[in-house]
Amino acid sequence: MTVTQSNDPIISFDHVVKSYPSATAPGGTFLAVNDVSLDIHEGDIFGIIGYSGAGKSTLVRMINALERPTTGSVTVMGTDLAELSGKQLRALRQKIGMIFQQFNLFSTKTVAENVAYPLQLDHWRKDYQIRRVHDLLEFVGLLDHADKYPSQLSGGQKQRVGIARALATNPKILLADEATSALDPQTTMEVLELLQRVNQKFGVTVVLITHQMSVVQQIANCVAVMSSGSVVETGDVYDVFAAPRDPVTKRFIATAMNGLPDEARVAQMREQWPGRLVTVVVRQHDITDSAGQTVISASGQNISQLIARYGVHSELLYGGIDTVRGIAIGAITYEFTGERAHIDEFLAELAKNSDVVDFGSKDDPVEYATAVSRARIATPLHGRGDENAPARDMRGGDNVRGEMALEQVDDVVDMVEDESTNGGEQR
Amino acid sequence: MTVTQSNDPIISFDHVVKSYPSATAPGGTFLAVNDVSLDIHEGDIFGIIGYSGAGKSTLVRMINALERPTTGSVTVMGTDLAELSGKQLRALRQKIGMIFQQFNLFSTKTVAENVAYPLQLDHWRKDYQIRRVHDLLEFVGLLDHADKYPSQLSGGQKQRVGIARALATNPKILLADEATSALDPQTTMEVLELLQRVNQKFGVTVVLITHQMSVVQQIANCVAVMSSGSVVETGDVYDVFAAPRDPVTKRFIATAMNGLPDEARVAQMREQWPGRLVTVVVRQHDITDSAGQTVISASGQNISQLIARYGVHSELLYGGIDTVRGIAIGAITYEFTGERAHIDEFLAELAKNSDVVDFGSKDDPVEYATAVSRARIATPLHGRGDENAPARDMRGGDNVRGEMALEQVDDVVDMVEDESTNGGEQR
Amino acid sequence: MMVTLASRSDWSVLRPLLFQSVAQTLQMVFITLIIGGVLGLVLGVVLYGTRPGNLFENRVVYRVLDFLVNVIRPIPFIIFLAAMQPVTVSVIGTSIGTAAAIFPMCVMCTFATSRLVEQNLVPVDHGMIEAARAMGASTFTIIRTVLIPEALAPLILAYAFLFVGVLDMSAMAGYIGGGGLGNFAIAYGYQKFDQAVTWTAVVIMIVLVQVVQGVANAIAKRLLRR
Amino acid sequence: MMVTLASRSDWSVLRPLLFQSVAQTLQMVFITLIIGGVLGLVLGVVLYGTRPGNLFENRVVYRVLDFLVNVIRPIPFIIFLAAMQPVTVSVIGTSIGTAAAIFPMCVMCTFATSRLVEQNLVPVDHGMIEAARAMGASTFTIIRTVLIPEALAPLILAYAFLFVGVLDMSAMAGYIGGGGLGNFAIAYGYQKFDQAVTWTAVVIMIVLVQVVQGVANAIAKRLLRR
Amino acid sequence: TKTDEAPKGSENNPVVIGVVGATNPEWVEFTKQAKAQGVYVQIKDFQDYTSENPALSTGSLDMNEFQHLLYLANYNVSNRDNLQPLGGTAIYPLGLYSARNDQGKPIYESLSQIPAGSTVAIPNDETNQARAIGVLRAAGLVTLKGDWTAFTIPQDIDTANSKVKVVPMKAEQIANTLTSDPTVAAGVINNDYVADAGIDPTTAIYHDDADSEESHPYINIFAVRAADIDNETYRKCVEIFQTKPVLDKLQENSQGTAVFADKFSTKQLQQYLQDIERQIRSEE
Ligand SMILES: Nc1ncnc2c1ncn2[C@@H]1O[C@H](COP(=O)(O)OP(=O)(O)OP(=O)(O)O)[C@@H](O)[C@H]1O
Ligand SMILES: Nc1ncnc2c1ncn2[C@@H]1O[C@H](COP(=O)(O)OP(=O)(O)OP(=O)(O)O)[C@@H](O)[C@H]1O
Ligand code: MET
Ligand SMILES: [Mg+2]
Ligand SMILES: [Mg+2]
Repeated sequence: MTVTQSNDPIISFDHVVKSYPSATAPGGTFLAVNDVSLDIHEGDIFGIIGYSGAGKSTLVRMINALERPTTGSVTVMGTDLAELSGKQLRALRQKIGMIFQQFNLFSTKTVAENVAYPLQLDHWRKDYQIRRVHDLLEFVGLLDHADKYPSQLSGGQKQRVGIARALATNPKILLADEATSALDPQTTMEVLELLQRVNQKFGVTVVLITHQMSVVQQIANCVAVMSSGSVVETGDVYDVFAAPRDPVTKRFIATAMNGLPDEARVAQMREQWPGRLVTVVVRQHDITDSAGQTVISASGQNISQLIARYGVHSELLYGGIDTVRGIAIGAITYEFTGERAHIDEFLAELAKNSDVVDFGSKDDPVEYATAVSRARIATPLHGRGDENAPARDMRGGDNVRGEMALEQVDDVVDMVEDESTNGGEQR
Repeated sequence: MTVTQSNDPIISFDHVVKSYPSATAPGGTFLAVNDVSLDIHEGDIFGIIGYSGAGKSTLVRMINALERPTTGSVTVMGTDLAELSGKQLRALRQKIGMIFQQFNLFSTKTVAENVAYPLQLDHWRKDYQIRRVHDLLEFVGLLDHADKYPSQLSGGQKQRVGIARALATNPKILLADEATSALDPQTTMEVLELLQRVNQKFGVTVVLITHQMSVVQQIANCVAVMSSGSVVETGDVYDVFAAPRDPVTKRFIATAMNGLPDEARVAQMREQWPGRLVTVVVRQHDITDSAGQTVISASGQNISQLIARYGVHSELLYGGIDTVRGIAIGAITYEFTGERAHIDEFLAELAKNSDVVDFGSKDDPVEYATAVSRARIATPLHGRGDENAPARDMRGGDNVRGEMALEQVDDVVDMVEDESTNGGEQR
Repeated sequence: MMVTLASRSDWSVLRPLLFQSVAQTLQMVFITLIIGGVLGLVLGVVLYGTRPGNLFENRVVYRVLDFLVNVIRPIPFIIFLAAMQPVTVSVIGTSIGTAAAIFPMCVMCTFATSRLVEQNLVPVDHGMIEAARAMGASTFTIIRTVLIPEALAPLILAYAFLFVGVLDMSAMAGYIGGGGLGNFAIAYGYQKFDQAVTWTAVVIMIVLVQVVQGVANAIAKRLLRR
Repeated sequence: MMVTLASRSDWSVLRPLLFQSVAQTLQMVFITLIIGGVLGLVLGVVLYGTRPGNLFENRVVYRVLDFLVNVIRPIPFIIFLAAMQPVTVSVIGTSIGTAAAIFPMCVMCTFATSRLVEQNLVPVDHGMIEAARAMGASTFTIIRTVLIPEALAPLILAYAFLFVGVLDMSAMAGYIGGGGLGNFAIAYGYQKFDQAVTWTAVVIMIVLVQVVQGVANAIAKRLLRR
Repeated sequence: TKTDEAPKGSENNPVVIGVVGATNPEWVEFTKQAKAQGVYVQIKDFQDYTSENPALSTGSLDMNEFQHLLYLANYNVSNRDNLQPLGGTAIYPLGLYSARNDQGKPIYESLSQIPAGSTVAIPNDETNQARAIGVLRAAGLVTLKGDWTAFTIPQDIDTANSKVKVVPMKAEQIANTLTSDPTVAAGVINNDYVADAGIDPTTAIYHDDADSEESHPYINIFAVRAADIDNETYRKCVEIFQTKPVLDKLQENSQGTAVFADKFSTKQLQQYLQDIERQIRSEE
């Protein structure tokens, strides 16, 4: 699947800022979206990822003017949203479908009525409405629930109603804010297939917020990574996944790849497999930039030949190879046993055409941070040693703090375990 | 991590049925939960997976009697819930924390007040409340948002408030209904770590509904798979993941494993790699049942030696090895090139100690369904050829229908593209 | 109180009057509820919509309407009845009789309704309104297809509440020769100390209210299935 | 209407009476709103809670209370005032005067309030109630800490609405010698055709209502920040 | 009950009198005069006629003064009560007044000018309503199906043979209606409201006679509980009311139309009351 991109972006953010009154500093402001400039082209499936609270929903809600930028401008289908009259804006909105993070179903309308609502707004003929609703509900597997009210549905069923409703009028742009978060993997897969299908068949541009890296991998062609209101990295999905530059991106991608074992895992493996632990990065192709220059070369493609050639004994322990837009990338961890010098020789040969992370053996271990820093691979989640990680400033200091706070929580737990009886007595 | 299990289950479902009036057949009933018997032991992290609408939330909501079974009984901490007085039930509920799928935050209370609420119910001393709320909010990264109202939070932030609130009073049982669905991978990871920590340190029993297989893999020790209101498979996570028996389980696990390529992927690979395509299942250990009998043996552990020994030429194309409770399982797909007879011989040897899926070569392909049916591995998502898949009955006919309906949707899309102008005219 | 049910009044005279009173009351109450109810719905929606932060936020319009409603509502109805007389004459042609009572009742009902409507729209979840906006619905469409349906159950209960209020107002119609059940109870029962007459009329009013509230409850319950 | 502001009445007699009337009205309205408001809140919560499907669902209790409220509310207040007289005497010691007016006002206010409270609790999201239940909160605690706070903004507006209703009721206190602003407007203004007197009293009532509604709006707005 | 110890009429235990229109000059004057004579009274103002008698009966009032004998008789019979008249105050004639034009001038100057088929407004309280119908009958504007009684109602009118239609309404509303409503030709206005409405009582097209035998049922009286018929303090109150300064104020307020009723003794009034009550009972 290659997407033909016209030159003019269908959605364009130009130095967009959205501020709210600060919750902590009275009179101050909090920048939910901070100076974002971004182009989304017609026919894109554009993924947006980032920490919770990074500003993804706020950004996307500006595309259909549910939220207005504090400064900067948003241009959709060639027109600056700020310049549209009420009527023009409504006409534009009818061409934009939206799946809400919180579903926002009409609680007093049945499932069928919810899905029919945008069709009514679009003045469809009644019989077409009925047929369309039927087909959409059949697709999302809710035909039997057509006459239920939202309160009678499970979480995933609600989300599917939201999906059907957003797709009902064949929008030109589809905004999907965590559209599959409440769905099981199979249903997710099928919804993603549908999105891909409408994208390919009708050229619908899809803007996709998601926390599931696999979703981006599977269907997006472009991706933007947000952190603390800013877009810290954006580009072709393959480029970004294969060679993430920003620490935030690296962290995210690490969770998706599962290729590189984390520190704890390496330590654990060393106990069980005392030989030389080596992770080999797998990249099926060279990665080229837009100018056709090779940025990062293929890796790990000749490993089995080399194993065979050198006759080293190997055990497959851990790893993952996954496809990003149809090209396999990943990493595999082996234990090699045999004569030290022979293995060194083998590894040197392997490293010529591959990225290799050498963790050493149980007797002669290489420190995790050192080993990893040598390789061009996304830093895994647990690699907190990463000095490049930006200090989380107050504004974006919004993610789980991990170990330190955890210990404190435990302390409080302990404390409270002792005290709660007292607390109970003093009622 | 090994969990010591007492003999008496802490939660026990005994032939539990929950019915609702049917939405389709007037007067009929719909079984949201259908004759479930299930034991959850103290200290378990018990994962529940299943299609959207399978009855997971309904089942879990019976543990704290938010929902009452239509028939059957639920026993928690040794007492039948049906026999508790109002006061006793309230006392029991204070020992059960719950993270709701829809968060259910108090909209007129600030973040801090939401988290403090269960502490107030538990009559904590004011200064302990403040400290506890502070630490919990620090842990979930919302200290800066303490004075905001839920409507001012992002989706993930809301979910984190729900998590903090559920953990506040150190419950003995924690019910987590898709507790990480709105969270980014890193935050998810950190929340899961916390759950694991409270489980290990304080023996908190965690019941975890999730659609993210990786969540189950990472922290659960037991898992139950629900389909159409019934529990179709349950047991130790490793057993179930390594050797799923029910077709539903197989489908789910396939999505988590990414080990076996789907039919489209195999076809695509065949184009690029004309040699012998073979998927080797990797299992680090034998799988034993509770009696210590080997149910399924290890697999794929000697592949590199064999490759070396036979000197076949191999390319690593696709695959995934992942750890389920610390033991690697997965599958890797190779292209082997060389003399046909030599490769056959090599594969025969490999198959002695490993599960092998032989897709044949481009010139002599093996049909996908045939190839897969020979191996003991979870059927991947796209393997719809699976005849064992149960006909989805009306009651559970609730999942996305896939191809057929999709085509119909497209038809409607086409139809409507033509007709919508007419529709517009006839206003 | 002790109710002496033996009536000293001549029922052969009172009976037709009672029937007439029932008819008058029904006429007054239903016409008022329909006209005042609809106008009050409109005014209430405007009050709600112009509230700061809402659909068509407009501080000036809100302030003015809010003030106006607060000017009209506290006027004791009997004084309002008198004050409206010139207007009533120019609109209805007369200031006495049932029809003349209906006009000021409608005006008062409009203002009272508007407050209740405003109040009941306030809790409607903004997410749904946002969903409709995102689909390109106009403000009017949103009001018609989302806002009002979502608040319908409490609105129905509010109208049932108003029914009693309007019935109460209609009791004052007697002041300007409008008749009605309330007047019947007061003029032929209460003022003549004839308990049987008083309570006959009151019981009919109670039955009316029970029926209306019963219907409202049933509708609200259906709507609350969500 | 043409307001002739030149008053023919003797203001030296009226002025102290006006001050007294303001005091009487404030006394009647606030005592009624406090007592009737609280009792009505309780009754309204019980009505809401016993509704089918709610917190302490009880079909029988609901039916009985619903019926009772519907029996009391339609009784024209002047008739209710008379009917309550024996009870008023046994509770208050007298059946005339301001204190005697407050008692039946409280009773009527309780019933009216209960309906408005019920109506405003109906839209509260069940999810939050469920969350509190799951945490082991007792029904009373849920009412106090979740149900009422969640409905507080519309409840405050409902009480502002009731303020006018009670003010209206207080105008009838004059029937039993209770005085008050409404009586002042009617007896010394309206019944004596003295516009200046009428509207002086009415304007004071309007100002009272503007203040109360203004405060209610401000509180509701704060609460609606959510 | 806390003031029970203090003697009736002292500052701490004033005589409580229920009236309609406490600001009327006669009540202001009466209070002043009584105080001068060492009797403390508290005037309780009521908005209409219905609560004063029950309040007197239950002891919430000591006396009331607002009603005529007919009204009291009707009350006693209806409620099996036994309130008694202590002394008379005045009799007010009931008059028929023409509608007014924009300048406030009467449109009709005489009975004959009132067009056939037009509407006449009358008070809607029972006794005044009956009395007003009596006035209209005497004026020849309506014909009754039977005899007039003190309780005749509009339904007793033979509409086919009457010159005008009647519309009963709140007594105080009638004067308003005469100036603002084009559909009303004339109205019977209780004298209490005539002066207040700025109407000259002498412009009445027709009125009944306040100085005849037939007007005895309409004697306004001070009423007390039967047990208090000999109470000295209450008698003193009546006497004070019947002095010139107070009666002058009363006459001033009625613009000379009232006929004083201070000449009737308590016994006489009680006798009249008894007669009327008997008549009412016999009618049932
Ligand atoms: N009040 C109700 N009336 C009728 N059916 C209901 C009601 N509540 C739930 N159901 C049905 O019961 C089934 C099980 O719902 P449940 O919420 O337990 O699903 P779930 O497994 O949690 O799904 P999800 O993963 O989508 O949250 C669904 O098909 C749902 O439609
Ligand atoms: N009305 C508001 N007032 C104040 N702050 C707000 C408001 N709405 C959103 N925010 C803040 O803006 C930031 C961005 O919110 P947004 O919903 O865009 O995050 P998100 O990236 O979608 O997160 P998630 O993945 O959790 O949904 C958050 O920190 C949030 O708390
Ligand atoms: N003052 C009035 C009259 O004589 C008394 C009416 S009877 C309550 O006209
Ligand atoms: Mg979001
Ligand atoms: Mg669920």
